[in-house]
Amino acid sequence: MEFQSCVKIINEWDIVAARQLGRNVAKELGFGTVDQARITTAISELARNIYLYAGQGSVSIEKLNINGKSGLKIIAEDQGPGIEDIRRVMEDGYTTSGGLGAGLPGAKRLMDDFDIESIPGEGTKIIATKWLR
Amino acid sequence: MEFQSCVKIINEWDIVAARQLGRNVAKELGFGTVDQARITTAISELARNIYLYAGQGSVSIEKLNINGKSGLKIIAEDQGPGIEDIRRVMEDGYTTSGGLGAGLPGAKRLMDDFDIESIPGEGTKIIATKWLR
Amino acid sequence: MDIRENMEKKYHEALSTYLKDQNEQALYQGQKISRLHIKYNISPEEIISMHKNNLMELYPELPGKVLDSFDFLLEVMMGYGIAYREHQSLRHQQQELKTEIEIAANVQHTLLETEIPDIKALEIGAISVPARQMNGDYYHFVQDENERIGVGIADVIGKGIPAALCMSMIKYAMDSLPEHRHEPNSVLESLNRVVEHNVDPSMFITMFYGLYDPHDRQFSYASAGHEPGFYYDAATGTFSDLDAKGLLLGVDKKTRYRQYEKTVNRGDMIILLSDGVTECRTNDGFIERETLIGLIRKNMHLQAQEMVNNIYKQLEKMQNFQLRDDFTLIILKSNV
Amino acid sequence: MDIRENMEKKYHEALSTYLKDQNEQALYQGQKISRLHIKYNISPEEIISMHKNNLMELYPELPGKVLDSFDFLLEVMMGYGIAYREHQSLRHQQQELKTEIEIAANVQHTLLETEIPDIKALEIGAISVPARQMNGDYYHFVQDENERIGVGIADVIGKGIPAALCMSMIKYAMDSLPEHRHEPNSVLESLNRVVEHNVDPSMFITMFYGLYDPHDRQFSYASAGHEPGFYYDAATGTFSDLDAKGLLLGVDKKTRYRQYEKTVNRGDMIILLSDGVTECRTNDGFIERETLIGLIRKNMHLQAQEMVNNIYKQLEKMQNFQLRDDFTLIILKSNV
Ligand SMILES: [Mn+2]
Ligand SMILES: [Mn+2]
Ligand SMILES: [Mn+2]
Ligand SMILES: [Mn+2]
Repeated sequence: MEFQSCVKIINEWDIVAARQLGRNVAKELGFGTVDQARITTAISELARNIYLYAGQGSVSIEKLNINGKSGLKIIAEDQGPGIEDIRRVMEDGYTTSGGLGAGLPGAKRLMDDFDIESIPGEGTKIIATKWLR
Repeated sequence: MEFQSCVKIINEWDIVAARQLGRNVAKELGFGTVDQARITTAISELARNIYLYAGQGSVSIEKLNINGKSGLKIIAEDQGPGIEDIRRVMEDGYTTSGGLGAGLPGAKRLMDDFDIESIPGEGTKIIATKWLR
Repeated sequence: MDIRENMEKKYHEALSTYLKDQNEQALYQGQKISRLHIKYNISPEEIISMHKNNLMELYPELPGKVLDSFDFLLEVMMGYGIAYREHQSLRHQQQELKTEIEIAANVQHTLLETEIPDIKALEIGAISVPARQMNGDYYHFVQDENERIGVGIADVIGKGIPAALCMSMIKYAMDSLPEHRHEPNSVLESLNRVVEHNVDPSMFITMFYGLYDPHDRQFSYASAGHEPGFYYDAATGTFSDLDAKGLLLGVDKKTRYRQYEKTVNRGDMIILLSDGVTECRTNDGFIERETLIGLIRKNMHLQAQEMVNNIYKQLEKMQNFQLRDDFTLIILKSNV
Repeated sequence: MDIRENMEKKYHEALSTYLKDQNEQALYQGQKISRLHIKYNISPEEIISMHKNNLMELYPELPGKVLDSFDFLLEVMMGYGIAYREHQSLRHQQQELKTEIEIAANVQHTLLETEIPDIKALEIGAISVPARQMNGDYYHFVQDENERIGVGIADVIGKGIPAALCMSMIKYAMDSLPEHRHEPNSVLESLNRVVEHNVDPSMFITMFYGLYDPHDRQFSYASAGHEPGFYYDAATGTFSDLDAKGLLLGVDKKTRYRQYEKTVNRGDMIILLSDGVTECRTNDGFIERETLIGLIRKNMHLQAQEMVNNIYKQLEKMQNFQLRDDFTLIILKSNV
């Protein structure tokens, strides 16, 4: 790990700070503008998910360099209520429903890898990665 | 009926002529640019459908004025092979499939009314209308 | 050159052509580009980015703010980009589900198959068409050792997969009726117990069961709340309702059914149907039972199977090829 | 002000703010606008049009060609607009289908319900979980007048709705077996005839049937190509496969099944399962039957029902909560 940076998500403006952090790192790593926007949107959705459903948590951004491949990793963590039925939350049709946030499936679609771990009552940890092509 | 104008569809460039005709009439009737583009796209799909599947046919454009409501009617006719299973052709999922043309369901979505009559072996007639709001 | 670069090049060419001469031809190229980009999964936010790059190249002296405005547009387009990606995957899922239901419909078709008895005394026609892919109507013929012919027609309240699942039960229940007990009232009574025992209390089934005995030309029948059929009396040339009273299957396990009798004369017809036939909705509203009688009369000169086929086709057309309910029609025509 | 005007106004405000000061805060507003526009069904081609109108207003001296370029962009966006509209309607359809399948799964649940017999000699635990919503596995208990307990477990080759439909047949066929004919080989032989007769030749069913007689503690069993269960011998503390040979149901209507016998001693266990239990795929590949035996041992101190529940939970977790096949596990534990 070369670099990790973290934003606490407590109020809505922290979402903007997390976006800014992600966009800066993406730019530094050499991602193009479209990919910058995708990464930023994914961060935004994850941070918003924390803000709306967990109350508070954190978003960390990590630069990756594995076997010569560069990438950006987002880690979104909270100690909120957790997700009872992960399969259901990740289902299609939730993404753009009700306008209440493209949410997790949307973020997943914008990134290359997406892992979610959640224990009801204990919290949720999401790790999403995008590789530089 | 105030006005009717017709383009024969024999080769691909006739599709362009049908589009042009439709766009002009739409403009005259006072449709905004977005609706002009929608009407033109619908005409394009219908004309293309004739060109690809029936070989030849015609697209007519009619100005409507019913109870003070203005509108534009597209009539696409051919004596081609006709459609065996209309229900299936109009199903979702056909629209953007294979890139082989947004086709009929796409055209339907862009217009207000859409009627299709087809007799296998005899031909197809499609009437689509858009009302000025 | 990879696909994306190729798409960028095509976009550039078509846009340049359009800017040279803003004609319809060039816009038609735009539509073709759109189709091509979708085919290669280029998402809408990429289109915005391509557009911006092209403008920068074509008009180097463009105000910086105009270029900035594209960054905002791209941000707004991201939501549409997500919806677009979801659309691709939904389409795939939908296709899979459809295939699964199609297979299930085939399985159902094999499961529910019934052979139409071939006897001289009676000409029989039967058709059953589901409104969606799976059928919640069912008909069944059986011939016993005394040449008596049993005919059952049933309709689950509801359509689609749940109804089809229920109906498979009726089929097995009928299959396992003892051979010697085909009296209509006792058939309905035993099926009623099966339904009451196995099916969710919110599911009901209507059913009509009739038994024709070629030796004395008696038709005995009973109904569990099923849509009444018609009886055609050849001697007078008139149609009447084939009324029969009885509670739906599955309401009360102790229900008893009354049995009715009719002597069938040469040329008489027994017409059995599900409510999908009478509740056929045309542009002028639901058809009347009179309309149906008219249709039957018009086709009476045909063979029983041709009759039901023709009547179905005519009713299908009258409702613009959109069945609102499963459709089942059976005609028994006496030759003796 | 109608929704569209309201959306235009919001777009205008957010874009103007962004152009004043290109910061992340303003782009975040862009994302919110995106969500809002999608909520109100504004299609992507309208966004392009709004953007153009805004630029015209903000920069009246913009080169005409730049404005023209938006007409081209709008044309390209039309294809995405159609896909977007299709997406809205697909989502709706998908929701309806899901609801229908959910109802069907409930109907199936009621249809297939079986009561676990309560006798002193035997402690019984059973669990059956479908991989998708509908179950293509089935188990069935029956107790005859001599207190003998019949247990059947079956698996249709295949999953989902078609499998579920097939399975409903087995259930009725079992229900209508004559009370006095629960010998495992004759049960399989008569079910085999039902399957052969009613089911499409491409559909097969594997099944295991066992009969336990508490009076002589004999367990007799037969198998139609079903995944072998386990037998736990309490005296030696060892597990062995409950092997039995036999052809799948539905292959040949004349198939005969061989019947096997075992004397069940105190503390012995009979473990029956479907291949969904053994074909559980973890990150390290399929589990071994050894792993399963390990799990059973670990839970052996529990009540039979708790055992099967726990084993299911542990296997579910091992395969990341993604069942690849329907899962059915039954444990019979002798108390005498
Ligand atoms: Mn029904
Ligand atoms: Mn009905
Ligand atoms: Mn199976
Ligand atoms: Mn299996």
